[in-house]
Parts: sequence; structure tokens; C-alpha cells
Amino acid sequence: MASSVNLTVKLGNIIFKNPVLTASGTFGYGIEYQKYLDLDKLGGFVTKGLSVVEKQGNKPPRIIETPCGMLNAIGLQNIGVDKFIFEKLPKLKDVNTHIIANIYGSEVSEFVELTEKLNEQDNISALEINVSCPNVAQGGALFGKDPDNVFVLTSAIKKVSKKPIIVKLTPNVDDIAFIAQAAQSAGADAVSLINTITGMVIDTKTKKPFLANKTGGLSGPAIYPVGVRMVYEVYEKIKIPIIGVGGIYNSNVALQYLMAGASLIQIGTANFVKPDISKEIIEGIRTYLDEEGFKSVSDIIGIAHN
Amino acid sequence: MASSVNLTVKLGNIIFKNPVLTASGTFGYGIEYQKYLDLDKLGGFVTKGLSVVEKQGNKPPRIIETPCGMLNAIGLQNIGVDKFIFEKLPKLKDVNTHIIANIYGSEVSEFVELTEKLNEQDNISALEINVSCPNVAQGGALFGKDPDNVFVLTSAIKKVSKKPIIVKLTPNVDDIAFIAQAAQSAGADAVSLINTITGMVIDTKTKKPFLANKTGGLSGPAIYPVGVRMVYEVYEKIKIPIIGVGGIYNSNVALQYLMAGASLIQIGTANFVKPDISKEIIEGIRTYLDEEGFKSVSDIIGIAHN
Amino acid sequence: MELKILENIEIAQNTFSLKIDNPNLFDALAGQFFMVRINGFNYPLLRRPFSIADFNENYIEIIYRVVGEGTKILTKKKAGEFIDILGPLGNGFSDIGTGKKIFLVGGGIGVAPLIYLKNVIESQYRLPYKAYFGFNFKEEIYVDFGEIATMDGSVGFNGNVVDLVEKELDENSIVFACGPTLMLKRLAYVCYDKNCKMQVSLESRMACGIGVCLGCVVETQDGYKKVCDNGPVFDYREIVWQAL
Amino acid sequence: MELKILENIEIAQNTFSLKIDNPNLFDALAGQFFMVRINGFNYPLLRRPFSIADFNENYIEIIYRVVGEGTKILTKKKAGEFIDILGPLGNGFSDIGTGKKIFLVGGGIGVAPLIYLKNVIESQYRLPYKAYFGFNFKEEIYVDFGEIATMDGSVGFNGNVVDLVEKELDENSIVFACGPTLMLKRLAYVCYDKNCKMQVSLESRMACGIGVCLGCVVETQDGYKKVCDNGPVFDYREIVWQAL
Ligand SMILES: Cc1cc2nc3c(=O)[nH]c(=O)nc-3n(C[C@H](O)[C@H](O)[C@H](O)COP(=O)(O)OP(=O)(O)OC[C@H]3O[C@@H](n4cnc5c(N)ncnc54)[C@H](O)[C@@H]3O)c2cc1C
Ligand SMILES: Cc1cc2nc3c(=O)[nH]c(=O)nc-3n(C[C@H](O)[C@H](O)[C@H](O)COP(=O)(O)OP(=O)(O)OC[C@H]3O[C@@H](n4cnc5c(N)ncnc54)[C@H](O)[C@@H]3O)c2cc1C
Ligand SMILES: Cc1cc2nc3c(=O)[nH]c(=O)nc-3n(C[C@H](O)[C@H](O)[C@H](O)COP(=O)(O)O)c2cc1C
Ligand SMILES: Cc1cc2nc3c(=O)[nH]c(=O)nc-3n(C[C@H](O)[C@H](O)[C@H](O)COP(=O)(O)O)c2cc1C
Ligand code: FES
Ligand code: FES
Repeated sequence: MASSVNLTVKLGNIIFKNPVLTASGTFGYGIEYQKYLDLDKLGGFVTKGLSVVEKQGNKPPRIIETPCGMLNAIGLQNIGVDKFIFEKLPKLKDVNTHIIANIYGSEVSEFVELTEKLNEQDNISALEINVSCPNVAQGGALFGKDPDNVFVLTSAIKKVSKKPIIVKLTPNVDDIAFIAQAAQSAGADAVSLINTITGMVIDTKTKKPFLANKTGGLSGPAIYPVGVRMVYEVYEKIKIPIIGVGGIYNSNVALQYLMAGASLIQIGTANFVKPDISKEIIEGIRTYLDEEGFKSVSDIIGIAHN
Repeated sequence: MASSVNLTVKLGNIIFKNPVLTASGTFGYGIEYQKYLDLDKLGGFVTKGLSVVEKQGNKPPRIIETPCGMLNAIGLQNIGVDKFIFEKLPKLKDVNTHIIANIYGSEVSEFVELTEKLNEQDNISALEINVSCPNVAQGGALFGKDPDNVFVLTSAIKKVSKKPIIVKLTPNVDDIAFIAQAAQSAGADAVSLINTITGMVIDTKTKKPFLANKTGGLSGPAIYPVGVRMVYEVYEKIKIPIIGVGGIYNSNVALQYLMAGASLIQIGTANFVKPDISKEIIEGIRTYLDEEGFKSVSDIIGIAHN
Repeated sequence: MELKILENIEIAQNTFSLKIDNPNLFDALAGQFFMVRINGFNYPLLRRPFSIADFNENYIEIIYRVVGEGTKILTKKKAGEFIDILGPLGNGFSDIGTGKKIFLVGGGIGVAPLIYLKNVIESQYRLPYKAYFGFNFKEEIYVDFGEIATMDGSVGFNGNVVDLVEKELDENSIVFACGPTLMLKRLAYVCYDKNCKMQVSLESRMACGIGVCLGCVVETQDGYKKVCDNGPVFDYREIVWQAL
Repeated sequence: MELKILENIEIAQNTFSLKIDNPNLFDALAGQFFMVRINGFNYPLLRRPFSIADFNENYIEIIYRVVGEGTKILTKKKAGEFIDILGPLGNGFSDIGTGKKIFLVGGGIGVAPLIYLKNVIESQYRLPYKAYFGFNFKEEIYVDFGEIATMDGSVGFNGNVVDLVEKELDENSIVFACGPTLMLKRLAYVCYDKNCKMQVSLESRMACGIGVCLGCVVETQDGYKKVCDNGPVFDYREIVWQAL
């Protein structure tokens, strides 16, 4: 690869060596993938969602395959932020890539507490705020569906955070650009989209929803056209960078997200199919840019709007 | 098939011989399929969306394949209601199945006009109102995303219609049950869901959205978990019958919709893959009911909620 | 219809001939096509359209170029397996016996339907014809008749097939053409200029192939027409070439 | 890892043996499994988990039952083609040489990993063991050792394998078991009763197979544990059987 293409992307003060990250919940705490992939090759990776205290998650069954996709209802099982800091982060100290901590709370105060704890970790480059989770604070409908909630939460986190804040948005809304605008107004440094689309599979043998949680989140190749569309829509409405995620399984789809307006992309479900897929995608992007005569990946970000 | 299973389903006064319909826009005006399928075997079929005057539709390209799905942006090209009545309906006069006319207007008044014209056609069993179309009346956001719009439109049509009214809902909303409730309150006899999910594919060669219309509607197997989930949600909130549609490609998925709460189902994109798929699905439902010892298809409608 | 595969072999670079057992249940015109199901499951989802490259009591032949995932998977099918085809669909070439001088002009994989047309002209109409086929380079060529043009000059005329055939055409000619859109467009402008007749077989992305999805339309003088059932063969004067 | 298929043949009704060339790059324990990619494209999307039915310097064997779309497609793979496998994954059977009387108890396709375990016991530990395998009927049987129970009585003991093995177990036994969940549950209650040792290999829907998706968990005395990397082999006392 004696290519002179510049793959670096800036998000605030952070420089990513390339636009390819791996997505929360599909890459563990990074360590699990070291056997399959040199993590240093990645632009960065996002941890499994962390909460203040360890969470057991939902009852099984938690996953089920669907055409070109899968549903999951893990229920944010995680080891808790303290264990993450003391047991996982030290093992990652020699890794030369950006680690983004994905955080999740059931109250605004919990998000703030998580932010404060992670403030002190030099190893963490940014926080990704998962607002796409059910039953936060006011209960009832999904928290992240309401732009006011997103504004209040983002502002509260921004006030205490020493790190850039990425707000991760749910696609299960009328108008995702409106939510993105709320995040931007509250000071978010970037938004990432999309989280999973709510779905259900029914087991015709038991005549019940297959997942113990009944509904689950649809991810995988099936959803990529929805993600690309939403990135395209949001790009026209906000100025902060967008991180594109949803169904990326090869460099062509990754490029579609970049062209729609994403500065960085995340690979989720595809990691399960091919643990080293992100490496292939990085190379695929490089080859494309080379062949098309682009000097830098930033030349194609949002190019589909021209 | 010497089976004694009762497949009939009632919707208001209409009795469908089985719960399998074919979906608007994927079955032409029925006539095209007579070569592949005995239309009399169907519970019924829904015509391509009809407007007051003939519509040319969108510029090509209009379709693109995606993983286990496709995007379309036909733009409701159709021959207009008069031509339909004078050229197509007479050819269907000997067909012994329910014909549902799908209608589409750019103003409430157009919907009313269409309803009045179709009132006089004995051959038409019901009307399906496509409120999932962009730029109706108030312009801006999708008409059918606003429960108030749906209420006003449904009421206006109900006032003049001599036939049962089915309101077809868009999935591109926060809370589809809310829209379904608005339709119910306005007197709708049934709702059908889901229409397509908005998506985009970008052509990395031209660096532009692939479809001339930029965005298109995602249909096909990829979306079925979203449709099943929405039918399940809506079933808990309304009393009128639900027609389930979205990604049905075999009897297992059809059964999932029925168990989620649909009284009838529609087959769309799968018709393109196998023109006689609806026959297979009817037989598959019958076999399942037989094997599981159900006497009637109505025994499983909504059973997943038990 | 599930039919048995007799043969599926590479006949030129990235170009395969698929021969399918002919059940002799239907007739097929040159210019018509089949919608072929690649797999028995959901992926790739849609059927792929392929022209009829030959048709006789023994077999149906399709000649296809490997361009994407569907055609790649198709190459794995082996003799003895079954394949699900829908068709024959669309309108074939017509007015063949009009007394005009017949020209077959094809480019690349677009030569395929003209092979069947040639067989029909020879066996049914017994008329003289001239054939001109363009390819990019030698290794792509899969046809054993007609004058050849190659873009790299490795075989026959060095350049575009339109430039090769242009001087032969006049108002007494009827051209049957199939190939890349750009080639057909160039040829259309030549035919307007020479005032000759031409029927072109067009390509378009298709979902249904039977006229119901309205996905495959092309702009014509009378508005949008469906390539699958108003075509794929059109009189070139119908087409709004500027829109292509 | 893309490895060459040596053989893929039906060895019993709906049951196939897939032998893959062993590159001798890794070791594998009895009880471990591979995540197998069915196709080179997106469908079916996820890898399928299969236990190791045998492993030696020449080949890796998987024995699989055709139950759904993935396994159906797998039957079409031919010798000479390549297949993408990830592994070996998870924890195998352990404490084999504890001096206890060894029992292998398997049901249906769950017998597969016990074949490899038997080979390991014979070649590595050279210990005596007894094997009890249950099937539904004769045509399903694909194993040539051990005592057989069939539900229809067509071969061996007429009934459930748990009933067959029950009387043999006592506090000096160690059982290695794999099979349908209901069978394992029954066996677990027997083992609690007889106070014997047992390791069970569990099944669960998996997305990643490497411990990151948290999709495959099973309820244990210490909360949810991942079948893929805390298992698939567990001490039966760890499992909350009532939750299964
Ligand atoms: C009437 C007609 C006749 C044709 N005859 C032949 C023939 O004889 N031999 C041959 O090799 N090809 C022919 N084609 C083109 C052929 O259909 C495509 O090359 C093929 O569908 C590509 O499939 P893929 O999965 O390999 O490519 P992909 O690009 O992966 O396919 C993605 C989608 O795009 C569609 N698509 C891609 N390219 C084309 C195209 N050029 N035209 C229409 N749809 C396309 C596919 O059908 C599919 O839905 C014909 C097309 C039409 C419309
Ligand atoms: C650790 C482990 C070892 C296994 N070893 C074997 C073996 O040696 N031989 C064998 O025949 N089978 C084995 N299985 C079961 C095997 O994985 C499934 O039968 C197979 O995945 C079914 O795939 P399908 O596409 O045919 O079925 P589908 O039902 O079409 O598959 C749909 C989805 O469900 C999953 N799935 C379906 N059944 C099971 C199941 N029983 N366990 C886990 N996931 C399932 C599939 O992986 C897929 O994601 C094992 C399972 C596990 C977890
Ligand atoms: C098993 C699984 C677990 C996930 N867990 C999280 C999580 O903890 N936090 C989060 O923000 N997103 C989570 N996601 C969502 C992904 O990060 C991603 O947004 C989504 O899967 C769409 O991308 P994909 O189609 O590439 O997988 C999870 C997804 C999967 C499949
Ligand atoms: C090509 C195409 C055209 C369609 N046209 C219409 C239409 O005119 N009116 C309408 O209400 N829905 C239309 N639909 C939506 C379908 O009726 C159906 O709601 C949707 O495709 C989801 O079902 P499916 O996944 O089974 O295709 C169209 C869908 C397709 C694919
Ligand atoms: S392909 Fe559907 S109308 Fe032509
Ligand atoms: S399968 Fe992903 S954690 Fe076990």
C-alpha cells in the first residue's frame, strides 16, 4: 500500500488515522478482537455501553437472525464503569488508536456521573452518549425520541465533560434531523447515527415473540439504506460532524455513508461475520480514493449533496 | 387439500375467503398476474395507487436492489381513476375475489373525488387510502406522519364513502399506534401497515444518490421484523382490524403477522420474485393451522399477545 | 419454471454460456428475455433479466457477463442443477422481412440477443444480413460471425463499432441493435442522420419484468414506457435519447 | 480461515459429515466449536456454530443435522470448495483424567462432540469409558459405538437415553453430556440425585461466537454467562436449569 491518500479525519481536536471505527456493543472492550485484528489499524473503536453499576441485561433469548440482519435485545449487559476502568482500560494502554466510551444511564445524573469518572481516563478520547435506550428518567416512550430530552441531557453532560461528546441517535423517529439539531444546540461535538431499528420476530412454534424482551433492535446489511438516508438528511441540517453507522459490510457501503455526509463510520454487526472486516474496509476506501484520484478522504465527505 | 380449516376473515361486512391479499403497487391492476395465478384463489388484491388524473411518476432510475430488499421511487405513476374504471375494471368483472382500490391525492378534495368515483363501482370492495405520500396539501413533511392530518382526511373520506375505508400508514414515525388511533377515531374501518421505510443508496461511481428521486422506499424481506413489531404495537391500541404488510415472503412470516394481530396480510415485493407466491402462502397457512389443530385462522390472530 | 441446466461454461473472458433444457412448452422471439432467479432463497432478492441468445427444440441459451454478485453466483451453477426462469418476456425484434437491408449491430454482451436473431433470420426468413460487433478487446469476443471492431484494435476494426457500420447505412437499411446505452445513442444519431430504420433493445433495472412495478421505465415521445413489457425492443425514434 | 473441504456426505437421515483439510495450525479440544460461514455473501448473515466431531492431523470433522436454511445450503458444498471457519472457540471438556468412571451421554446431533471426546479418551488418556446415545429412530443413528436408545425402540433400548443410563450413575461417575436441552435437564436432575459429576455442552443462538455480542447467555448461579466463551461446556451445577 504505497498510497499517498490521506485518510485522516479530524473531530474537534482528535485526529483519527482513518475514518473507520467499530460500533458499540459489537466490539466488546476491544481486547477480544486483538486475536483477529491489529487494533492500531483502526481509526478507533467504541466500547460496549457502560453504566454506573454493572448490569445483567435481559433474559435470553436475546438474538435472532432475520433476512440480511439480526435483532438483539441484550439490554445493555455490561461490567459497569469502574470495572471497565480498573480491569479493561489498563490492558489497552499500549493500543495506539482512539478509544471512545459509550455510556448509558437511567437518569441524567447517572450520565453525569459516568462522564466525571471517564474524565480522568487519558486513554479515552471521547464519549458516545447512547440516548436510544428505553425508560430513562421520565419513563414511557424512548428517551432519545424527544428533542427536549436530548437537549437537556447533552447540555448536562457537556457542562462537566473534558472530552468531546458524541450523541448517538435512534432512527425510530419522525425526523432525525430535528433531534440532531437539538444535540448540536446543546453543544454536542458530533452525532452518530443510526442505532438499531425496533423490530420483532414471532416464533410460530411457541406463538410468542421470539425474544424474551419481545422487541429487539434490527441491525446488519438490511438496514443500510435507512442509515445512509438519515445521514444524508442530517448533513443538510447540522454543522457538527456525523458518524455514520448501520449495516456497513463492505467499503462500498462505507463510502456511501461518507458521501452522504459522515466524517467517520462505524462497523457493527459485520464484525460478527468477519472479525477483521474493518481492515478490509479501510483498504477498500483507500483503493477507491486512489483509483478515483482523490487526495484525501475529506474530499468525498458529503459529496453526494453537490 | 381436503382440509376443514376455516380460512375466512371478516372485515366489516366483507368476507375474505382467506387472509392473503396482494399489495398496492406490486400487483398492477391484477390482470397482469392472471397468467401466473388464478386470482380467484386470493383473499383479494389491492390495485396500484390511483389518482384523479393520470400521473407520469418520477424520473428513472426508480429502483435499486439492497440486501434482502429494494428501494423504489416510482412516484405513483398510474393511469388515473377514469381509465382504471373504464379500461381495467371491465376486464376484472368475472374475477371472483375482492378488489381493493388504493387511492392517492395531493389534496383532501382529490381523495374525496376519488372516493365518489369509486363509490359507483360494484366491483370494488373497499378503498385503501395511501396517506404515506409526500407533499400533500400542507406540503413539507410527509402528510401521513401527522395524526391530525390523518384524522381530517379519514373523516372527509368516511363522510362520502359507501365502501369500507382502510387507511395505509407509514412506518417512518415515532409512534405508529398514535396515527392508527387517529384513523380509528375518524371512522376508518381498518388500517394497513406498513408502507415502505425511506432509504437511500448512493452510487459510488457517480457519487450521487442512485435514484433520480434521491430517496426511495425500502421493501422486501429485510423489513419484515419492523412490520411485525408495528402490527404488534398497533394491535394493543386499536379495535379495528389491521392488515399486515411488509417483507412477507413465506407462510412463516405471514403467520408472524397474523399472530402479531393482523386480520389479513398483503404480499408486495415477493410477487416480483415469485408471481404465484401468494398461492404458496395460502397453502402454507392452511397446513400450519391444520397441523397445529386450529379450526380457523381467526384463532391465531393476535395470539402472540396472550 | 424450474428447468434443468445442461451446461454453464465460460466462453470468453468473464462471459458464460448457460444452456437450459427446453421443455418445448412455449415459443420465444429474438429480443425477448427471461427473468432468472439466482438462488432459491432471499439473496440476491430480485430476478436478473437476460436476453435469449439462442432457442431451439433442444435448449435455451443465455450468454451472460459477470458484472456483480448475482452473475458471480450464477457461474457456480452446474449442469444437472435446476434454475428458475420466468418468461419469455417482452417484445422481440419485428418487421424482419420488410425488404430493407438488414444490419445487426451489437456491442459487448449486447451481441447475445443478435445471435438468436441471426439464427431466426437464416432459418426462418432466409434473408441476407450484415453483422457488426464491437468489443473492448480480443479476449471478450464470444461470437464467430460478423465483422468485429475492438477498442484496442486487437481484432478487426480499431475503434467503435458505430464508426465501422456508419458508412454502410442508408434509408434502405433496417438496423437491429443492442449494446451499451452510449453506443446505442451514437448509433441512434447516425440513423437519424441517414434516415434509416432501427430497432434497439434497451436495458433497465427491473424488479418484476412483467409490467407491474413500473421500475424499468424509459422516457419516450409518449411519456414513460416500461422496458420490460413495452420493450425491451423499441423503435429508436420513440426514445428520448437526451434523457439517457 | 478459508479451508478446503475434503468431503461433505450424508451419513444418516438428514445428517451430514463435513471433513475439512486440517492445516495443523492449531489444537482443538473436544467440546470446542467452530463458527462456520455458510456463504461468501450476506445470506444467511450470521455464522453457524458447530461442535468438533473429530480432529486429527488430516482433517477436522463436523457432523451436522439439516434443520434450517443455513444447514440446507451447507449440504450443497462440495469437496474441493473452500469454507470459512472461525475457531476453535470456547472451552472443551476438562478433568477427564480424574479417576472417576467416565460416561459419555449424548442425544441426537449432540452425540457429535462426544465422538471426538471418545477419540481423545482412547488415544490420550487410555481410560475406560461407557457411552450411551439416544436417537429418535434407527435412520438417525450415525455413531458406531456405545449403547443406543431409540424413542421408537427400533434399535437398542426403547425410550429415553437418560432412563437407560440412570441406573449406572453414582457418586464415582463423571458424565460428559451433550444433546437437546430437555434431555440435559433430565440428566441434570438425575446427577443431582446421584451426586455425580457432569459437564454439559449447551447450545444457544450465537451472533459472534467470541464473547462480544452477549447474545448467547445462559442463566447460571453467578448470573448470565456466555455459552460461547464461558462455555459451551459447563459444570451442570452452575446452570439454573429451571430457566431453561
Ligand atoms: C432486457 C435485458 C436483457 C439483458 N440481457 C443480458 C444478457 O443477455 N446478458 C447479460 O450478461 N446481461 C444482460 N442484461 C443485463 C443483466 O441483467 C445484468 O448484467 C445483471 O442483472 C447484473 O446482475 P448482477 O447481480 O451480476 O449485478 P449487480 O450490479 O450486483 O446487480 C444489482 C441489481 O442491478 C440490476 N442490474 C445491474 N446491471 C444491470 C443492467 N445492465 N441492466 C439491468 N439491470 C441491471 C440487477 O438485475 C440487480 O437487480 C440484460 C438486461 C436487460 C434489462
Ligand atoms: C456450541 C454449539 C455447538 C453446536 N454443534 C452442532 C453440531 O455439532 N451439529 C449440529 O448439527 N448442530 C450443532 N449446533 C446447532 C447448530 O448451530 C444449528 O443447528 C444451526 O445453527 C442451524 O442453522 P440453520 O441455518 O440450518 O437453522 P435456522 O433455524 O435457519 O437458523 C436461524 C438462526 O438460528 C440459529 N440456530 C438455529 N438453531 C440453533 C441451535 N440449535 N443452536 C444454536 N443456534 C441455532 C442459527 O445459527 C441461525 O443464526 C451447535 C450449536 C451450538 C451453540
Ligand atoms: C449485539 C449488539 C449490541 C449493541 N449494543 C449497543 C450498545 O451497548 N450501545 C449502543 O449505543 N449501541 C449498541 N448497538 C448498536 C450498534 O452500535 C449499531 O448502532 C447498530 O448495530 C447498527 O449498526 P450495524 O448494522 O453495523 O450493526 C448494539 C448492536 C448490536 C448488534
Ligand atoms: C414498486 C412498488 C410500488 C408501490 N406502490 C405503492 C402504491 O402505489 N401505493 C401504496 O400504498 N403502496 C405502494 N407500495 C408499497 C407496498 O404496497 C407495500 O406496502 C410495501 O412494499 C411493503 O411490503 P413488501 O415488503 O411486501 O413489498 C409499493 C411498493 C413497491 C415495491
Ligand atoms: S420491471 Fe417491473 S414494470 Fe418493468
Ligand atoms: S455469541 Fe456473542 S457473546 Fe456469545
